[in-house]
Amino acid sequence: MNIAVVKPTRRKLDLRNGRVDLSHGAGGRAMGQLIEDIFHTAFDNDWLRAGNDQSAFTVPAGRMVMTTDGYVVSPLFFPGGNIGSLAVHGTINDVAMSGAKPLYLSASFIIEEGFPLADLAKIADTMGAASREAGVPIITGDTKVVERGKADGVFISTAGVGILPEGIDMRSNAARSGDCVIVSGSIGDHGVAVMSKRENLEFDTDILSDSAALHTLTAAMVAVGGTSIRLMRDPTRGGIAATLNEIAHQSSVGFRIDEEKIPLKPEVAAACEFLGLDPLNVANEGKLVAVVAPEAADAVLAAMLAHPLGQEAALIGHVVEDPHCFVQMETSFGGGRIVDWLSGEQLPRIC
Amino acid sequence: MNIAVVKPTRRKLDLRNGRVDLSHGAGGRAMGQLIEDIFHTAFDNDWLRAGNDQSAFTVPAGRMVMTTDGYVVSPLFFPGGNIGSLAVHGTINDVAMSGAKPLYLSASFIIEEGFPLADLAKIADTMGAASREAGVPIITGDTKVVERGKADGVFISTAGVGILPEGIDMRSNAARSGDCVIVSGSIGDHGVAVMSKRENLEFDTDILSDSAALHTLTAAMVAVGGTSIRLMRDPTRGGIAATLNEIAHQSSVGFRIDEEKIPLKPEVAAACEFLGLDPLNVANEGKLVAVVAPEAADAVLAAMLAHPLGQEAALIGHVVEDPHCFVQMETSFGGGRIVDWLSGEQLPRIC
Amino acid sequence: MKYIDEYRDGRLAKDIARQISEEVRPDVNYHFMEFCGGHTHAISRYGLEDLLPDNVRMIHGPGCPVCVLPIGRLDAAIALAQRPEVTLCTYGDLMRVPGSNGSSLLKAKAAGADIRMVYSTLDALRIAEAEPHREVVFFAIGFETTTPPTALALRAAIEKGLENFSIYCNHVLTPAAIQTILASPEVAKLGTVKVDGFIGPAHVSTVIGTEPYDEFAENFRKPVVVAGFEPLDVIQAILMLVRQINEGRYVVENQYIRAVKPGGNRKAQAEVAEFFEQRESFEWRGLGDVPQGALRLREEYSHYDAEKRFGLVTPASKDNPACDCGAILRGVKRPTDCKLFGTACTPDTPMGSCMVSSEGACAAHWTYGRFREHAKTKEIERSVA
Amino acid sequence: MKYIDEYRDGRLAKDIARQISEEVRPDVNYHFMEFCGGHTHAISRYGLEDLLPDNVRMIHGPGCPVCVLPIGRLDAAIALAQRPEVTLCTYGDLMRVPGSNGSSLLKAKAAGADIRMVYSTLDALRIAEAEPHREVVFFAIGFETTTPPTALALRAAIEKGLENFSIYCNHVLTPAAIQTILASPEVAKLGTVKVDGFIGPAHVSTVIGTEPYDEFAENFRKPVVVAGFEPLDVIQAILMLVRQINEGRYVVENQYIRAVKPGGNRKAQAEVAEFFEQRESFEWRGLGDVPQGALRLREEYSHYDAEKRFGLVTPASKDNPACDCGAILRGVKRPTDCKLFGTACTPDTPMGSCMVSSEGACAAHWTYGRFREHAKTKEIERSVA
Amino acid sequence: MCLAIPVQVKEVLPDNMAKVTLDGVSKIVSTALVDDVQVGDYLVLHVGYALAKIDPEEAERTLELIREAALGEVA
Amino acid sequence: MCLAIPVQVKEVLPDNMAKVTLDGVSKIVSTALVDDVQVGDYLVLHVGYALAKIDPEEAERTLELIREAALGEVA
Ligand code: SF4
Ligand code: SF4
Ligand SMILES: [Mg+2]
Ligand SMILES: [Mg+2]
Ligand SMILES: [Mg+2]
Ligand SMILES: [Mg+2]
Ligand SMILES: [Mg+2]
Ligand SMILES: [Mg+2]
Ligand SMILES: [Mg+2]
Ligand SMILES: [Mg+2]
Ligand SMILES: [Mg+2]
Ligand SMILES: [Mg+2]
Repeated sequence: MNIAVVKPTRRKLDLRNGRVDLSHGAGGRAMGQLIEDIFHTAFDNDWLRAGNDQSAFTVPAGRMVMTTDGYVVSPLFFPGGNIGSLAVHGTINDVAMSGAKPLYLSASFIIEEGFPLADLAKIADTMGAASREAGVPIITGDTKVVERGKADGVFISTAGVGILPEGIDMRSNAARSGDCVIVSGSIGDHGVAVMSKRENLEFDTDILSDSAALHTLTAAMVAVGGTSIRLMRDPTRGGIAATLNEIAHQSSVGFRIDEEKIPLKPEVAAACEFLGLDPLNVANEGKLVAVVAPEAADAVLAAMLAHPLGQEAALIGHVVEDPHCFVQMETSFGGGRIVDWLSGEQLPRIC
Repeated sequence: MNIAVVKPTRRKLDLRNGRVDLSHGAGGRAMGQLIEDIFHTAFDNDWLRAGNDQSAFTVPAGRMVMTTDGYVVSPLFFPGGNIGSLAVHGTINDVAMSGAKPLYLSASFIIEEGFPLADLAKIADTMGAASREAGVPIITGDTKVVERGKADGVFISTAGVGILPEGIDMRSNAARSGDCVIVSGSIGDHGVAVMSKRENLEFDTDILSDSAALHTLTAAMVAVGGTSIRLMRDPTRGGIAATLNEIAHQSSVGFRIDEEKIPLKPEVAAACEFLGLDPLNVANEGKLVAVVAPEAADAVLAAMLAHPLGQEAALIGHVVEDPHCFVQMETSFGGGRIVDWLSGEQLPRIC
Repeated sequence: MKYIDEYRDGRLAKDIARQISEEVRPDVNYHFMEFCGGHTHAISRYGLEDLLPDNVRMIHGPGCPVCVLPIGRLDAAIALAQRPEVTLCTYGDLMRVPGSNGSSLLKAKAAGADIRMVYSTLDALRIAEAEPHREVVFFAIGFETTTPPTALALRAAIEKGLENFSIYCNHVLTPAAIQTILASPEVAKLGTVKVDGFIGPAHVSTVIGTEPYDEFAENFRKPVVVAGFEPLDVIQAILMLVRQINEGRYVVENQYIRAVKPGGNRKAQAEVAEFFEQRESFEWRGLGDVPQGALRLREEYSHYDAEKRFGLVTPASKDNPACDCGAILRGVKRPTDCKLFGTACTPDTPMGSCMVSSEGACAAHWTYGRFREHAKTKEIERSVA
Repeated sequence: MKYIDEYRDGRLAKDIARQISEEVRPDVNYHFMEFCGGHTHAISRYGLEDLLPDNVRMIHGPGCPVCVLPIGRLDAAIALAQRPEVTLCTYGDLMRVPGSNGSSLLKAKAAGADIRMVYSTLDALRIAEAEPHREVVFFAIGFETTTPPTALALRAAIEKGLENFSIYCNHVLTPAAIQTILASPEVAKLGTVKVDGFIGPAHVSTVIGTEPYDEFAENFRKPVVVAGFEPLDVIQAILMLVRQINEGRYVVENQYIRAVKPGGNRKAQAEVAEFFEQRESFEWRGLGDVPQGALRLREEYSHYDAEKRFGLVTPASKDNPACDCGAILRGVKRPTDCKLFGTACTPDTPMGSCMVSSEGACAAHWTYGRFREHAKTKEIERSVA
Repeated sequence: MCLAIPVQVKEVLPDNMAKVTLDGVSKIVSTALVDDVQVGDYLVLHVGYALAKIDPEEAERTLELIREAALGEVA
Repeated sequence: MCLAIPVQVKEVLPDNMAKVTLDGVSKIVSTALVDDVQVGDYLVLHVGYALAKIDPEEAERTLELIREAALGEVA
């Protein structure tokens, strides 16, 4: 028996000039092709190719963590990365900040009608590369298309799961008076890199986003610091000012930090002067803040300095008792000041 | 020592007339308050209240599944539910379709500036109720706010994880000639309920969305069917037409189904006549399609009929050998026809 | 569903089919053209051809307004929508129709043109009222059924003083097209297309009535049966045509008498006459220029005529040379005769308009009927093996 | 950063502070008003008050354009932005300023008003060019520094023929305000506010020069030192003021000589004079009506004047009665004197404009300095215990 | 293009509008093209407008004819 | 409102614009309010416009005065 199976010719997506249209989100063949040609190609793993609505994996008994973040960065492409690298790194980092080893990611795309297929492919390729480099595959995903004017290019929500080493149980309320505060490198690079390309703000600088997956750094830290690491946090939105204030309130402590010890690139400082911003409020995507028991601080810092992503790590201050939960900073000028959450959105100041 | 701690008065969110503004997404105190007053209140669990960037849980050794979906339904509120119930049910269902027991959810919100706080609270409350009813807590989340005109009210991406019973390993390519096709209840209810409230289409009907978490139904099915259940799928976007075509292509088989056996509410049929749609293409959110080995079909169907969410379950057809992977249907008129994917978006036809 | 379900009874259909088989003369081939896409859709959707004896053949006519729209006019609509000040309102059916060079309204929308899908002319009016700064153009296409709603929208726009509303009129006229088909060389002289009788339009006839068909029946000596769009309506109409042929009659009969009156809907006719007049000639895809084949806005309503308001020029239609739509619309070819059918051309990647509209012959066959070839192939293979 | 870092050397600051401590007369209290919010910000940001001897007290002046904008004019701007045809362009600083009844531009934007934050008047122009169907209004506020950029934008709009661009002018004049303060009963007669000298504006002075201050120094016998906004600039200016007092001098000195010329920037002054003229009187929040306290567009440019173009009426300002901004802006009270400070009123939930702008006295103290009270409380508690 | 369905009038509304229904689904449509619309009437509905009334007697007669044809009776 | 920073001119552009820089960060700004702008000049930049030139000698002299003051010398 030799039945001629005539199958529709699979026309290739026009990755040069094509655009996402509503049919790409409608659950039909056009959507299947978009997912296959762009996402499966970029993420390249058997979980996705199996085409199930969920993916399975094996875990040992123990404690796991789960996290999610939505990515809505504008512009989508910026020096040092794009929304895709953020969506991978950011969620890996949120897993890693617990001390866990990130295992798998999911990715949900919400795409605006008209979005260039070339840009979508570029973003997906970046995600694939970031996920492979980190060894954390994207095993399940979803694609929605909304009408023009109902989104902003593309939004990505990733979720991540990881497994915790035995005994590790970091909590945001674990900081205690006397603990050391360590930052893993220079602050504000990401926010400045993004703002440099924002419409109406455009300025030129060589600063790149610091977007990076920090799980190998945290693994190295946990290896030497173990339970002496009280907690770790990646200072993203709101910068280290927001992170320290959050920890202060969650742990009911205060901080004393030293401006001079905080790693800061001159170009970032200069860009902040241009924009009237405080680098402490500016977002990072490849940095972490760790609160470490004093006896382990040197070892943890040494482990960080020995890691490529912690070469500029620095001990920037200490946890203090403070019923007001103030984050106080000794300025390089010599005076004291409070470091507060930013109020409202981070906007260039005129005043 | 008695230091007077003057703390800022916490002004309550104006849940009656307030709106989300850009400061609610900026990582400062306003965001913290939004998250606390709306999401923590609605989802009500200690994981969220701990305020970490990720949440931890304990699992036994074994196989797990992970899934994600983005929810962009319009309108956000519709008869029988809202985007929040969908975001909980839909992701629980994608976990459950593997035969797994859903454990935890994450939720990522992308909110348009100006969205009424009252609506956000209503959506969050619905999610909280749906998650509690299902016994699947939302343990971690994220909130982003984008400028007016850059989203459509609110988008929600949820991810879910679950554990697989030992030995269960359903795959989309597992359907074999001779298998039975079972649908868990009447089709098209969700899509019709949503379209009935869509601008320019408005029509009146008592049809409610079927939005429901199906994991107790799938558990009952797996309990009697075990590995005889080849695969399960929830026929959401594209309806059962899309689901059957996907399975046919993934398993390289064909289907023969019988139109008369497919449960369909008269109002749904009527609404489809109004709109020029085929109910087979219309979305469901609380139904499943199962492909079951013939020897177990009766037992599985009986288990479904005994479950509140499967009372109208029906065996609607069989898997057949077919190199063309056609889904063929015997119509109630008596003739044969193909059931195809819908091309383009599901729009009311004039022709 | 009253007036629907009773006309979808498969057993009755089989009985009538048996009756047809009994009544047809074995030595005669019966060729009937269903003019309307609505009938084409019903025939494919319910597999009516399977029920008919081999010597009764249905020929799909050009009765799908989406299919007969010349590419040049679609291109003009796309260009119009691309103007920054214009909001183009269109029925959803047109969104995916391929224009020149792979364009379509769907792609133009994705690329930024303000194109809104509407369900009714009322929606287009509502948009024009709500957005007074936009130039809202209604992309009016359709037969005599959709023209009265366009006329009413225009009346309402004038009454409301909506200066930002206009109409890109592509309304076409059924009788003119039937006339052209019957007078065409293929039918009249060459005999390459044999048409022994017509199934006349269902809903078009609710508006124009049955009288306009009398002339053709008389002049061309062809029976016409106006029929509803449900499968029993169609099969009964076929029986009625067979009987006329057998009896040597050629009159207009009305199977759809529950909704169609001989004179049609006078009120709707008056609305149309108020605002529209016949064009001397209009291109129908497949049929070429059809004398009196379409309507345009009357001179006094030029202000609302998008063609005049925006100085639209209709580019010459560059049909895709590999697409056989034209021949299919004339009944000269069947979908499966097209080399692209089912390979390069599917509803997901349509190369021609007949593959877009569910009333198009290619789409109807693909969507509902394509398993038949394969079934036949199988039988052939089997008989060969 | 050249011209920045060298003026932020904390050791030098301490040395100068020591010098101030040595030079002040123990029996004299020195009260200096820094007019400018830029100085207020520097004093709080760098904790300069900690360095000064107890008998040198800084009084925060009204030099923050956001803080002195009357609520009525903000309300008018919000109402303007709510018009469907209007796009209001504003510097980001104004977004969170509370208007009447809990309103703000941020909330109006969230509720649908088309409000765009701009970094420069050039951005507002660009919007007007790109969106010719919108009425683009630039919400112009600021002192003599921001006025020339507004003038240039207006010149460009006229040259480009941008008919859809206009300006809601709230530009105010520094010398008039200093005059009003010095002549106020609190300073001049009642003595409830003691002002022994002024730190004069940095960047305002780059435009207007130092000459306008000569009159005050002379008439009111108060020394004025124009100073840069870096901390060393400020502390040196304080030393210069102490020395003038000690020496019984009252002249205008220029600490910021690297950027400020006696005559200022003539070109900028000419641009302003071309398009703007003095208002007879203008309400400054806290100071009340200030004669010649602000600018408006000249008659011949009324077309570009949003107040005229949209017939704006400025509602009477309903200041929040619990908010002490007014008194603080006059130097009569300090932020911590306000009952709402740090409880109901914080930068997240500002009750008054002084809590919004980082140059506002309340915001500067909250953001940088509020640990000091608590530190003092602690010391008191300790000494009591 | 000529998709149209039979609906029943439930309520006659001002401005030549009517609420019509099909099996529990109702919608407001224009009846401006049809004269003398009464509650209970069946209409042919197309793109939001009623194009014609359905004559119940003729509908019954058509069904009769169909049944007769099925039985092999010639009308 | 009067936030302004010292920037150096890197390139003079047409239409009274210039590319200015501060420690590796550069931006295009208007110099329409300042006469005779040259590459190498330092400007006070405010809301996208240069308001004044910075006089390097005066800047140096100010620093001298500050240093003297710190040493307790009266100018
Ligand atoms: S199959 Fe496609 S290309 Fe061929 S005639 Fe039909 S529409 Fe045209
Ligand atoms: S603390 Fe707030 S309410 Fe009190 S004066 Fe300052 S701004 Fe006004
Ligand atoms: Mg997270
Ligand atoms: Mg994060
Ligand atoms: Mg999905
Ligand atoms: Mg984090
Ligand atoms: Mg999923
Ligand atoms: Mg799903
Ligand atoms: Mg987050
Ligand atoms: Mg699913
Ligand atoms: Mg347009
Ligand atoms: Mg507005």
